[in-house]
This record gives sequence, C-alpha cells and structure tokens, in this order.
Amino acid sequence: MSAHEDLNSQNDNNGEDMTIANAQPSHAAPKSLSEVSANRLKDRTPGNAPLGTGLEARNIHAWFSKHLAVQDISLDFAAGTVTALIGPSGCGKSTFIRTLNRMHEFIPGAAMAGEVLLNGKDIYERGTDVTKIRLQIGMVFQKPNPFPSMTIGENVLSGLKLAQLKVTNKDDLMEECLERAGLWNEVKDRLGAHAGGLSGGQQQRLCIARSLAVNPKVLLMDEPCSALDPGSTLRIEETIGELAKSMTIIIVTHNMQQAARVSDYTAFFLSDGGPGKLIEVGPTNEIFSTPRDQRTENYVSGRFG
Amino acid sequence: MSAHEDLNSQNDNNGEDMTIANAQPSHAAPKSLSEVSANRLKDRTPGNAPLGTGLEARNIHAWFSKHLAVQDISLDFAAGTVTALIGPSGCGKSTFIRTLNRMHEFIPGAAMAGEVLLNGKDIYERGTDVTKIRLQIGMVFQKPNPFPSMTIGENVLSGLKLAQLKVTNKDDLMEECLERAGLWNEVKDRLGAHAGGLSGGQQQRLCIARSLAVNPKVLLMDEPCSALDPGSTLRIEETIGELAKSMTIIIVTHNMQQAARVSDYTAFFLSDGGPGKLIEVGPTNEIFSTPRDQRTENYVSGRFG
Amino acid sequence: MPLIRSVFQDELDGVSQTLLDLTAMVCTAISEATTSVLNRDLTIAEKVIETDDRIDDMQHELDGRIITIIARQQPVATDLRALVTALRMSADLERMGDMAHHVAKITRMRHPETAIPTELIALIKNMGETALAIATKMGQVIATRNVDLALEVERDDDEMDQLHRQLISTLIAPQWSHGVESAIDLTLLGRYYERFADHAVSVSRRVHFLVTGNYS
Amino acid sequence: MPLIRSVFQDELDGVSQTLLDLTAMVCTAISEATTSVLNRDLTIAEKVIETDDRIDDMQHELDGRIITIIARQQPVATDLRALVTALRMSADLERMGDMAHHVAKITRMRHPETAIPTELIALIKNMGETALAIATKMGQVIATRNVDLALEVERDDDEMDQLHRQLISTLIAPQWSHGVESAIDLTLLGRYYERFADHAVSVSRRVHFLVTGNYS
Amino acid sequence: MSTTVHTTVAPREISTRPRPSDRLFRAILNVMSYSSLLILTLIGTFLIFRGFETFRDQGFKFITGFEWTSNVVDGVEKGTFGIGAMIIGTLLIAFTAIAIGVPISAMTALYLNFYAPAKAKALLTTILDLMAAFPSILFGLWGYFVLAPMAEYWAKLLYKYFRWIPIFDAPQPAFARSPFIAALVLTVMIIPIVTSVSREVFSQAPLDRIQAAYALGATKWAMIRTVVIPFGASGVVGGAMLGLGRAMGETVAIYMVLNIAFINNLHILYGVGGNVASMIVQKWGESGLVESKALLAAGFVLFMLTLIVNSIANLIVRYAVKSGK
Amino acid sequence: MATNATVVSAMKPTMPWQPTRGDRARSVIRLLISALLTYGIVALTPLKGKLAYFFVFIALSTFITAVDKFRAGGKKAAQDSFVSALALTAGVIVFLPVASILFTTVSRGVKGFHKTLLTDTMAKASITDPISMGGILHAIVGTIMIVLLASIISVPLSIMTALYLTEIKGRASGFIQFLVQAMSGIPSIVAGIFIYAAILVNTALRGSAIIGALALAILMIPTVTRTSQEVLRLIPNDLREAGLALGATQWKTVATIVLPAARSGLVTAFILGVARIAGETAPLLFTIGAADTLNLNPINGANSALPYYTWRTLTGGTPESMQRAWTAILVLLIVVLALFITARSISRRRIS
Ligand SMILES: Nc1ncnc2c1ncn2[C@@H]1O[C@H](COP(=O)(O)OP(=O)(O)OP(=O)(O)O)[C@@H](O)[C@H]1O
Ligand SMILES: Nc1ncnc2c1ncn2[C@@H]1O[C@H](COP(=O)(O)OP(=O)(O)OP(=O)(O)O)[C@@H](O)[C@H]1O
Ligand SMILES: [Mg+2]
Ligand SMILES: [Mg+2]
Ligand SMILES: O=P([O-])([O-])[O-]
Repeated sequence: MSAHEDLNSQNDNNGEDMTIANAQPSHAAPKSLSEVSANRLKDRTPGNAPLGTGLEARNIHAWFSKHLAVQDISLDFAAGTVTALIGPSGCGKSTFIRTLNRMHEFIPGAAMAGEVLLNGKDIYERGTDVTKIRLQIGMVFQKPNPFPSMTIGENVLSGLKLAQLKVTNKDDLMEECLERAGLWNEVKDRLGAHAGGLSGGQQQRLCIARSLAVNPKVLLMDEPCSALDPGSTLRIEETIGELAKSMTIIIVTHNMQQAARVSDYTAFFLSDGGPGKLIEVGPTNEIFSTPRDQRTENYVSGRFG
Repeated sequence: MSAHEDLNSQNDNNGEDMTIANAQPSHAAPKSLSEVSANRLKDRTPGNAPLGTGLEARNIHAWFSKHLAVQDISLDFAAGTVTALIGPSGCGKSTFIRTLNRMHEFIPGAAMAGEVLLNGKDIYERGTDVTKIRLQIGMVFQKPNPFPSMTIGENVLSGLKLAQLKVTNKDDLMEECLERAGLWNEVKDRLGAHAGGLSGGQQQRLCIARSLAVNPKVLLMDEPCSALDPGSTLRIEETIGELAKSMTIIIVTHNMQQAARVSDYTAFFLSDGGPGKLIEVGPTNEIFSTPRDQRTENYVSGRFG
Repeated sequence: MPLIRSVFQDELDGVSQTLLDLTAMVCTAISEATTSVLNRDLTIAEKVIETDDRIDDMQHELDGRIITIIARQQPVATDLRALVTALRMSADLERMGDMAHHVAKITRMRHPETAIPTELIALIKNMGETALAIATKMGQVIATRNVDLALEVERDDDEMDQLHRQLISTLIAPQWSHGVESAIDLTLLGRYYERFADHAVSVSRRVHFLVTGNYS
Repeated sequence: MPLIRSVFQDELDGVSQTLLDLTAMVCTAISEATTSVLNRDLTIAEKVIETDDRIDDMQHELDGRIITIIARQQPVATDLRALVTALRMSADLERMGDMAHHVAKITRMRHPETAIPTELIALIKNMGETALAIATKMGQVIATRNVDLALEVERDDDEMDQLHRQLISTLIAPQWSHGVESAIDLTLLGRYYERFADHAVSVSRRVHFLVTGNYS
Repeated sequence: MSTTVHTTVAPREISTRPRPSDRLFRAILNVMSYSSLLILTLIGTFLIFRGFETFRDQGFKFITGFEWTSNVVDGVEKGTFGIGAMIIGTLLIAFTAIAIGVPISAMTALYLNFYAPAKAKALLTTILDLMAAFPSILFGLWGYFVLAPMAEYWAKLLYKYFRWIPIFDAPQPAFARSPFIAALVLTVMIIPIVTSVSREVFSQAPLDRIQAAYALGATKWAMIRTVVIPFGASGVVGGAMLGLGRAMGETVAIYMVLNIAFINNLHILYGVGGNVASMIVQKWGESGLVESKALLAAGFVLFMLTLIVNSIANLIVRYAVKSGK
Repeated sequence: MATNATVVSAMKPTMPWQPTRGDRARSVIRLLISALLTYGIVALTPLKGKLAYFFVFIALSTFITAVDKFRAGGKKAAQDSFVSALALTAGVIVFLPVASILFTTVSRGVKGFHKTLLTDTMAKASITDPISMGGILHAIVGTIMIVLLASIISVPLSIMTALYLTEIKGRASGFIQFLVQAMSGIPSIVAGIFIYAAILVNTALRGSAIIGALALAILMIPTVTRTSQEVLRLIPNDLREAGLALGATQWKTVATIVLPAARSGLVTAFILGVARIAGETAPLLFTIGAADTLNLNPINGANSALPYYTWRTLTGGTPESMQRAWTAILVLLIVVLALFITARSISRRRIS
C-alpha cells in the first residue's frame, strides 16, 4: 500500500474510524450452516481498522422525475464483506447502487431522499465535494469501458489523472493495482499497448484495476460480468473474492449462482409494479438455503408468479 | 396444423420420409440415468412421421476468407430433439449453426465444406433454392428483432409475406403460432399494436412465433436468451420444451445451466487457438454427469486451464 | 402469471412419486415378510427377497435421477432440500427393504421348521403390524409433508421399542425353553423390526428438515 | 492458466478433510468401544458414547455445509458426485459411530459384570481389530480415491463375516454355558461389528461411484 | 463423431446464385450508384470542354495571374484572364472563417452536450438547425445591412491595436467590404455545420465511459478532456473540413459583402478581396463569349479546388476515425 | 434494521446536488461585481462600445467565478468553472447572430406585406414601383415546381445509391461513398454553370424550371443520399438477417423490412434535401431564365423562384426594391422554416 500514502492523506476521515465494524446486516448471527462464509469473513477482516466501518444506506428513496423507483431501503454494508443485490429486472437495483456513489444525480430530473453514511458521514451532506466521494466509492460497470485512447498502464492511472492527484511511485501503484485485479501477469509485458486489444474479461479486470488506483474504500459493481463469457466471469469472481479482503464490495447481479458464489450477504429487491423495495437481506447461505420470505424463495429457486 | 396445408404442399419432400427416424447422436444408447430425458423424448416424437429425419451435418468446415473457423464437424440432430451447442467464446458455435441454414454465406469471403442433409438431401447441392431451405430451417437470433414497422400480428405472418406464400386462414395461423410460442395470452388483445411495445422476452417469443409461421422442420437458436432477464429466459426455455414436440431444435448457449435444462443432447465445441472442433456429443445427462472427455468435464464444471 | 419451470416441477413430482412407490413396496415387503415368518411360507419369503432386489434397483435409479436433476436444474432452497432429502430417504427406504429381506431370510433359514415359538406368535405378529402401520404412516408423511404426522410416527416407534423390550425379556426369562439358537433368531428378528421402525422415524424426521431447513 | 474456482476447491477440500476427521473419530470410537467391552471399562465406554454425539454433530454440520456448497456453487459432473457421495459417506460414518456407541452401551449395560465370556475374548478382540483395520483402510480409500484399495476393504469385510459366523456357531454350540442373556448380548455385539464393517464397505464402494459415475 | 479426418479439405464452392428478382434488384442498384460518378465526370468534362480555349490561350497564368481584362478589338473579343487573386482571396476568407468558427462551434457543441440546461439545449439546437436552413442570400442581406457596419468598427479596433500582426495591417485604412467581413459572414454560415457535426460526435461519446470517468472522481472538464475530446476530435476536424468546403464555394452572400478586385491582398481588414464564385456571378451578366468561357474555366478551377479540399477532408476524417477507435 | 420497517411516512424527494439558494445568491453577487468592474474598466480605459462591455464582462465574470471556485474546491474546480464559462460564452455567441437575423428579417420584411403579395405577379409592376403593386406568386410557384422536379430526379437516385451502400455493400462501396462525399462539396455555383455549360450553351434550349431543377438536383443528391444512408445504417443488421432467415430474397427483405423500418427517416432525408435547395440562388442565376410572370409550364419558358426574385430585386438598388427583397426573403424563410419544422416533427415522432 506504500504507493497510496499520498492518497490516504487526502481522505480526511482516515484516523477516526479505527473501531471494529459493528454494522452488520440484520440476521447476521452466525449459524452452523454459514460456517464457510464465516470463515471467509474472518479472512477478510484481519485488523478491520483500515477498512473503516463500511457503508450504510438509510431509508433511501430514489425518484426519476415524479416516478418513485426505489422506496425506503436501509442496508448496512459491513467493511470487508461482499453484498450481492439480486432481484428481477426493473426492481431498482441499479438505481439504488447508483445512489450510493452519487451517480444517480446525473440523470436529469433525478431526486432522492435518505442518507448514505460513509464512515458515519452522509455523502449527500451539503457542501460535500462529490468528486472526493466518488474517489472513495469506486464503481465498475456492466460493460467493460476502459479508455480506448490510453494504454493499459495509462488506464490504470487514469483515475489519478482525472482527479488530478499526485502519486509518488506510479509504476509500483500500477503493478499493485493490476496485481490485485488479477491482471498483472497477463499484461505486464504490454503495459504500453492499447487497452482495446484486451479481451472482454481482461478489459473488465482493467476497469477494476483502474478503480483500485484511487484506493477506494467501497467498490460498487453493477452486473460486472453480464457482458462476459463464463471463463472471464469466474476470473472476475475470483478477483472479487480477493478484493473483499481489503474493501467493501457491493455487487448487483442477475445471475443467482454468481450471487451465491461471491457474496457474504445477499439482499433481495422486488418491485411488484410499484417502487422497488428491499424484501429480505441476510447471509447468503441463508438466502439460498432457508430464505424467510416466500418471494425470496420463489425468486432464488427460479419460480415466478 | 390445418392452417399449414398450403405450406406443406410446398415442401416437396413431404411424403417420402415417413420412416421412423433412426438418426441418433453417437452414444445415444439409453442409460438408466437418462430416464427423465428419455421420457421427454417419448413425449416429443408421437408419430415421428411429420418430423422427418431431422438434420445431419457431415464433416462441416467453415472458413472466413482464409481463416478456418470450424473444422470437420459431424453431428446428427434427431427429429424432435433439442441439441445444445456449448463451448467457450470463439469456438465456432455461431459459425457452425449458421452453416446449417446457409446464413454463413452472407459474410463476404465465407466458404464451407461438407454437407448438411435435411431429410437426406444436401442443402448445399447445386440448384437448391436457398430461400426454400431457409423456410424449412428457421432461425432465432441473440437479440430479439421483431420488424419494427409491423404490428404484432403482421410480424407473425411476415415470413409468409416475405417468402410470398399464400395461406388460407391467416387468423388461425397467427393464433396457432403465438400459442405455440407461448405468447398468445399476453398479446391476443393487441395484435394490432406495434411490436416495439413488447418486453424483451415477449419480443423474443414473437420472433419464435414468426419463425413458426412458415412451418419449419428445424429451428436454430443462437443464444436466444442472452439478452433477456432470468424470468423471460425461463419462459423461453419452457417454450423450447413445448416446441421440441413438433420440431428439431438446435440451440447455442453460453449458459451451461440452460443447456442442462433444455436440451436432450449436448455437443461441446472447443477451439484451442486453431479452428473450432467438436470435442464430445452425447445425451445431456451424460455430458453433465459423466462426460467422457476431461476438457468437457472441465468446461461444464467451470474449471479452465 | 402461471408457474414457470414446469419441466423441473414434473421432475420433482416424479421423485416424490418414486419415493411413494418405494414406500408401497417396502410396506408390502415387511407385511409379507411377517406373514412368511409366521406361516413358514417359503414362497412368500422368496418373493420378499426378490422384491428387495427391485427396491435396490429402484433406489439406484432414483439416486441417479436425483443427481441428474441437481446437475441439470441446479435447484436451491426448498427444491434442493427436497432432492437431498429424497436422496437420504431413498437410502432409508432401501434399508427398510433390507430389513424385510432379513426377516424373510430367517424364514428361509429355518424352513421347514418355524422360527417362532407359539407363545411369541402374537408378539411377532404385533411387531409386524406395528412396522406396517409405521411404514404406512411414513408414506403419508412423505406425501403430505405434514410435520405433526411425523411426530405420530415417532410415537408409534416408541410402541415398537416397547414390543422389542417385551420380546427380549421373554427371551431372557427363565421360562425360555427353546434354546439359544432360537433366542438368537428372535433377537435378530426383533432387531430387524426395531431398525425398520427406526428408519421410518428417520424418514419422517427428514420431512422436518425439508420443511424447515433445520435439523430438529 | 491456473485453476480458477479456488474458493470452490477449498470448500471441496474442506469436505474431504471433514470426512477424514470423521473417519479418525470413528476409528478411535470403535477401538475404544472394543477396549471398553473387553475390559469392562465404564469410563472409556462413556467416552465412546460421548464421542458418538460429537460425530453426530459433525455429520449434521457437514451435511449442512454440503447442501450449502451445492446451493452456492452449483457443481456438476465429478464435483457434484463428490459432494453427493460425501453426503452419503457421512451417513455411513455416522452409523459406524452409532455401532461403536452400541458396543459401548453393552459394556455399560452389563457393568460391573463382563459381557464377554473368557473363551470369546480373543474372538471379540479379533473382531474389534478387524473393524479398526477396515475403518482405517476406508480412510485411505477416501483420501486417495483408490478403487483397488476399495476392493481390499471388501476382502477384509469377508474376514469379518467369517469371524461373525464363528461367533454365532460358538453361541449355538451345545457347549455354550453362559445362558441366553449372554448369547443375546453377544449376538447383538457381533451384529454391531458386522454392520460396522458393512458400512465401511459401503463407503468404499461409493468411491467407485465417485470415480466412475456408475454403481458397480 | 469428429472422426479426425486429417485430410485437408478444400472449401466447397457455395452456389449463391440469387433468384432473378434479386439479380435485377442488385443490377439496378449497381447502375444507380454510379450516378454520382457520372455527374462528377460530366461536370468536370463539360466545364473543361467549354473552358478549354481559355486554358489554351492563358496557359498557367490563368491560375497565377492577377489581371482580368476583356476588350473588343476589331470585333474580335480578346482578354487577359488570371484568377490568382480570386483563389488567394477564396482561401484567405475560408480559412479565416474556419479559424474563428471552429473554436466557437466546438465549445458550443460541448456546451450543448454537457453544460446546457434542458431548455437552453433545446432552444440552441433549434437555432442551430435553423441557421443551417437559412438561404445564403439571407446571410448576404444581413451581412450587408447589419453585420458590415459593426464589423467595420471592429476592424478599426483590430487595426488600431493589432496592426503589428501582419494580417491585421492594411495599406490604407479602408475597411468596408473587406475579406474580414466576408469571413465573419461565412463564420456564421459554417457554425451550424461544424457545430452539428461536432455535437453529433460528442453525443456519441460512450455513456459508459463518461460514467466511468465520473465514477473515478472526475470533474466535468476532466471527464471531457479524457473521454469526449479523444473520442470526438476527429469529428471536429471532419466538421471543420466540411465547413471549409462550404466556405470556399459560397457565392451569393460573399458577393454582397465583399469588394471584389483583382488585387493580391493578404490583409484581411483591407477592403479589397477576391472570391472565385462571386467573381463568376459578378462578371457573368456583362461577359462576352470569350470571357464567359473564361468564367467557365474559373468554375472548373473552383470545382477542382473544392474537390481536392473535400477529398483531403475525407481522408483526414477517415484516418482520424480509424485511429480514434 | 435493514428491513423496510414500513416507514410509510412519505419522504420528500430532494436534490442535494443542486445549487442551494446560497449558491445562487453567490453567483448573482459574482455577476454584479463583474458588471460593476466592467463598467469601471470601460469608463476608465480607451475600450469603447458594446463589444467592449461584452468581452470585458465575460472575461471578468469568468475570472471571478474561477477564483471563487478555486477557494472552495481548488485547481480542479477552478478549471472546471473556467471551461464551463467558455462553453456558455460560445453558446451566447452563436445565439446572437441568429437573433439578429431573425429580428432584422421579420422587422424589415413585414413592412412589405400587402394584399396582393401572394396572389399577384410582377407582370404589370416593376421592382421599383411602390410596394403595394405586384406580388410574388410567380416566384412561389416557380420555387415549388423547381423543388418538386429536383426531388423527383434526385430522391430515387439518392435512395438507390444509399441502398447500394448499405444493402449490397458491393466492391465499389468505398469508391461510391467517396464520390458522394465529394459531390456534397460541389459549390452551388458550379452546379449552375455546369448545367449552363452542358445544356444551354450551343443549344436552342433556354432556361426553364426543369433546367433549374437539374442544377438543384445535383446539390440535393448528396444530402439525401447521406442522410438516407445514415438512416438505413441504423436499421439493425439482425432485421435483415431475420428476413433472410425467413426465406425472403434480398429484394423482398429490403422492400418489406428495411425500407418501411426506415420510412420516417427517409422522409426526413427528403425534407432536409428540400431545405438544402429551396434557398439556393446562385445556380438559378444561370438556369431558369428570368420571368416576372407566372409560368406554369415547367419545361418551357423562363421561370422565377423566391431566392432568384430576391436577388433580382436587390440589384434594383431603390428603397422599394430593397423592401421587396426583404419581404421575399421573409416569405422564403417562412417556407424553409415550415419544411424544417415538418422534418423535425417527423424525426421526433420516430424517436418516441
Ligand atoms: N433514466 C431513467 N429514467 C426514468 N426511469 C428510469 C430510469 N432508469 C430506470 N428507471 C426506472 O426505474 C426503475 C428501476 O430501474 P433500475 O434500472 O434501477 O432497475 P434494475 O433493478 O437495475 O433492473 P435491471 O436488472 O434490468 O438492470 C424501473 O422502473 C425503470 O423503469
Ligand atoms: N464475420 C467474421 N469474419 C471473420 N472471422 C469471423 C467472423 N465471425 C466469426 N469469426 C471468427 O470465427 C471464429 C468462430 O466465431 P464464432 O462467432 O462462430 O464463435 P462462437 O462460438 O459463436 O463465439 P461466441 O460464443 O462468442 O458467440 C472466431 O475465431 C471468430 O474470430
Ligand atoms: Mg440494472
Ligand atoms: Mg456466437
Ligand atoms: O443396518 P443399520 O445400520 O440400519 O442397523
């Protein structure tokens, strides 16, 4: 992490959140069934301190003009965990996740209510520098979208350039990010090549590496694998597993198996014609073995209606 | 099927193939494990006669200019079965399936070798009317593509209009096709509406209905669900199950679970850098429980390398 | 919107049906095994032994089918539990068939003698009937997934244990006059009935897991 | 390219490890149960009974874990077979623990008497040792997936059957002088060892299914 | 299956002989598509055919000469025709218009796509489209009556403060009907084309990349710099070239605001200029037979000039588009 | 926690990202300061005139805003606000001439409206006559005829060329594409003198509507071709493949699927083509002769057209003729605007 020293000093809330994360999704009491996942969690929160307290969404509502797309969603994302958001198309998963790093507001007519707490501070507070928020809450999109006019290496560092941050040792940072994104070995000999020459899966990992370079606390992923083949998908899932050791990850996915594989917690959204609501959240093991809500059960087991 | 009388008389090989289909994929000897599927097959081949002998691909090679994309693939598709083609990206599944109804030749520089036998006759034979071939071998594409300038009803009948066929009772045919595609109930009150207003899944079923109107013997589907949400996907899979009772279906899919769910036989393609080859074909049960080839096992169980 | 997944549902239903078929065969087997041992009827005994083979085959077939369904349909939650439970139930049912087989084998071993002294005929008959009753009730539990009925099966099993204890005390009583060999036969016979009932209880308990997702 | 799916592989490895742990516990249990019954040692017997509880818990935990893995990883082919096989093996192992438990219960029931007449001590000791050997070998089969070794387990089981027959013939021999009650005890004891070995065979056979996908 | 036939298989010839209806269809389209070639060839041929005598008589001086005189001697029409000044003037005005118009257009396109509130965007887009649809004679009228007086004043200011820059110098302080004013009119005329091409290209800047930039903590300008400009630069160049082509051929509007004279003038503020197209219109009415042939020859030169500029523009755009991807 | 604890209390939508009242007040203050300073600077320095006010104000407000943003958000924010100010300025600069043109045209043009403007011709009036005499009927009719004829010639050619480029993609596609682009660069006057040189020189033919239409068709072809091509290219390839896979011939696929799907786009292309040529003056100077009277015969006899009429009246040089020019150009502007609005409403309908 040495390469990040300068960056860290930018994030002004660095010292205050050294307490152990106590934010936990609701039914998080450890169960015998969830041992595997519990093990994972243990791996992932070594000292817990550098990860902060994660992210908390409180009573989030989101509108498109007059249309309420997401209603009253409260979710805590504990530091160092992977939370999957699942639900049928149009239930507001993307809308919700985009309120978490203030990308929602790019849509003309968009409005929201509620709070999103990053290390206890509302990111929607007046006077907040939104670009700094987005530096701390990275995002990976559905379609791999590296900047085609840049080389692979430049892409990794593009976040620094965009946010006009200085970093002492670019090469180290580049290697570290590519390493963490699981791409280093594949591209180390052609960092100067154009990013367009990579395969879809590699491009997506490059996008992940790009997000990592600004050292975010939280990484949002909106269907990051839906444009990829199964091989690349598994590769990305593996990367997610690795990343979760050092950050909080929230992933939207249509692929139930993917949610089952990669996440520690799963939240199920449903819209029922009206706005999207949170139906159930819990450890992934429980959601996929003994969901509490019948609608969750119907959804995860592929039953509808 | 009454509405099809005129059409049938167009297909000149109607009377001669009343023998029971004996074309069977290689290891098709019924196994105890495959009882479920065997049951399905029984359902699907009631009298067998109207289904013909299915489709046989013999030593198919396909080139793009000088680049050999598909090498020496021989596959028999028994009448009334669903065969899934699976394999990693770029292994030539699409190319292969497009040689089966002569869509391959639209690509400039395309070439092929081998034979495709429809009811024992090579569709690449000189003097064959290729448009008639395509009437008998329908195709459904990855992205739903109803004709936007036509209404729902017109879309269903568009094949007749395009191929300049006459049909006695259009309304019956329309209803029959929409019924078979599992769309009738959802659209019967708005046949005059534009097809653009349908959801993605409905549009795809409309495309299926459109293919059915010309009464094809074989239906090719190239990743028909990859642009759809899971609900619509299941709906289409159900439709495929229904359709297989009356026709031969060949489906390319990236989704292993889908292949496992819908198909009677599965063929695994792999390219290994060079041209795509057929590695293994067999009853789906076997491919997904006891594949013979290690590469198949690795692929279906998500292992690579 | 109607239920989608009809193929999968059909397959699940097929599994349940096979379990019920197996149950029916097991019921017939135990009832006939009892008859054979009480009546020294070799023909019926042979039939039971043969039935057990069929039960074994059916169980193998069912297990294969369940694995195929899991591989092809990739179920989760209740569906997955139902299949895994069926996998375990089939093992229990197979063992129940084995027990009937063992009973029948005692008939065959002692033929043309009788294995059962007259004073124990009533008791063994009672054990046989209880076993049948338990197995029948178990079938209902499988069919209805009724957790309360499952408790009744456990109560019936207590009755079986009671009969078993009664049998053993008869054997070790000083009045016992049929020798060690007969006592050994009857010990094993008793144990077969008792294990038969135990497996039925085990099947019923699995329904609890199936419904709630927890081991009770 | 390295193997992907590392999490899944870890989970599969964990399942195998738990099976081996269970095997180790079962080996200890049967070995100690034999000791307890031969030496009238109540403390050891109690320990065995307690171990069985732990085996049961571990089995439940393992089963839950396997179901979770199936639900979350949706394996097919060999991976799925490995998990389903593990599910069945764990049931066998649990039953093997039960058998040790039953043996220990005989110690407890007869305490402070001995359940084993002197002339049978050698035979029972032999049965106990054979059971332990079989269980140990079974552990190797699980660990190595060696189908040939599995055949050896079957041969050892034949030896156990031999010992079992020898036990019964001793009991029904006219020389038998220890009364019906003791005969009944020994009958059951013999059956427990025999069943223990049967379950070990069954576990070994499952490895065959795991490797080939067919029931042998 | 896959019975490893290792023999090399020759591609089979696919008989793709279409039905007669298709062959007819393709044949018709094939023929029709050559209409543009036909027209271009005809234009070139006819103009050079009619202007042939001029080229023969004037030689290379027709292009380089600065003199245009025609008189009738003994009933025989004679003349000296050189359109050098016109060509230089045409280029001067066109490039000046591009130099002023393109930055404004590019910034406007950015404003429209990324800064303007919805209402302003709709209004300004409509206005731009309207501008594109205005008849050129309207620009001429407006330039003459409204813009020229203002521009004359600006020209004076420029002259006063910037005459140390050579092109803002002038031999005499006469600023009316100067190339500068013509260039301003042209600027207004090409802004809609350049803007709409740029806007089109900018608006196609992939949304996902834009969002990626924002998600990495970019400000709007940082996003534009990293995503939009690399993506759209070729489009702006293409738009500029199109504007240039248009500017070089503009006739009526220039005619009304420019003082056409056969003098070599590179001072844009000075009220003397040249323009091939306007010159043709100016001379057409009173030209005799020989002179009118010279005018047709001038038309040919103009034709070739725009053809060359447009070809270069196309090459640039094509290259830029390819390297941008 | 974490479940939707049914807080049915209707939360109010908020937009925390929008400028607050405070922010707005701040920007108003910045503008006021800039205005004051501008006034001062123009008063105290030799800078003079509206232009001076305009540029000084823009420079000052840009600078002051950037400084203010710098204090709040650093260099990043300052740069950002600087660029947005530049962009806004460019938008204003574009807006001004159009407003001026429209204002001038309307205010000057309406003065020439009179009863017989649209019903009379200049047969009995001279352009220097008082405004109330004569009319422009002949020019309107001429324009309509010329535009229609040009469309009849060019639209089929253009669409077929576009079809060749998008549907057949024959070997010559690149070349044809190049030619079409080159054609779009032909100056209008060249089209005019070409028709003159090709048809009117050395033949007995004289200028007429059809001759003018030929010249205009040359200008119309590239516009219509390229717009049609864009429209056709937007039709997804899937649709064509779907048609072919249904056993249609290519011709049938194009006729039944591609063209109908592109219909409204093609209409837009046609209208844009018309808008392109309706205001052309230069080519007509050489090709339609000069008529002051109504001529309904498109292939024989001189004709007129609105732009041409404007041109002619301009050369008259008297206040009356100038007034006629402004009025004619206003009418032409209205015609062009009507076409333009139609095209836009069609293409907008296509989007929705
Ligand atoms: N830009 C937008 N303008 C207006 N409404 C929108 C917009 N984006 C989404 N919506 C509406 O908001 C609701 C939620 O959409 P959202 O994209 O969040 O769903 P989703 O769960 O992400 O679906 P999917 O799984 O298909 O991505 C939907 O009803 C959708 O129609
Ligand atoms: N139009 C084309 N021109 C040249 N090469 C092509 C073309 N289409 C496909 N190929 C090549 O042919 C090979 C097989 O491609 P194909 O599209 O059939 O693969 P696929 O198995 O369908 O892959 P996917 O699962 O990604 O759709 C690839 O190597 C590809 O690069
Ligand atoms: Mg979404
Ligand atoms: Mg493909
Ligand atoms: O044979 P059992 O293990 O059921 O006694």
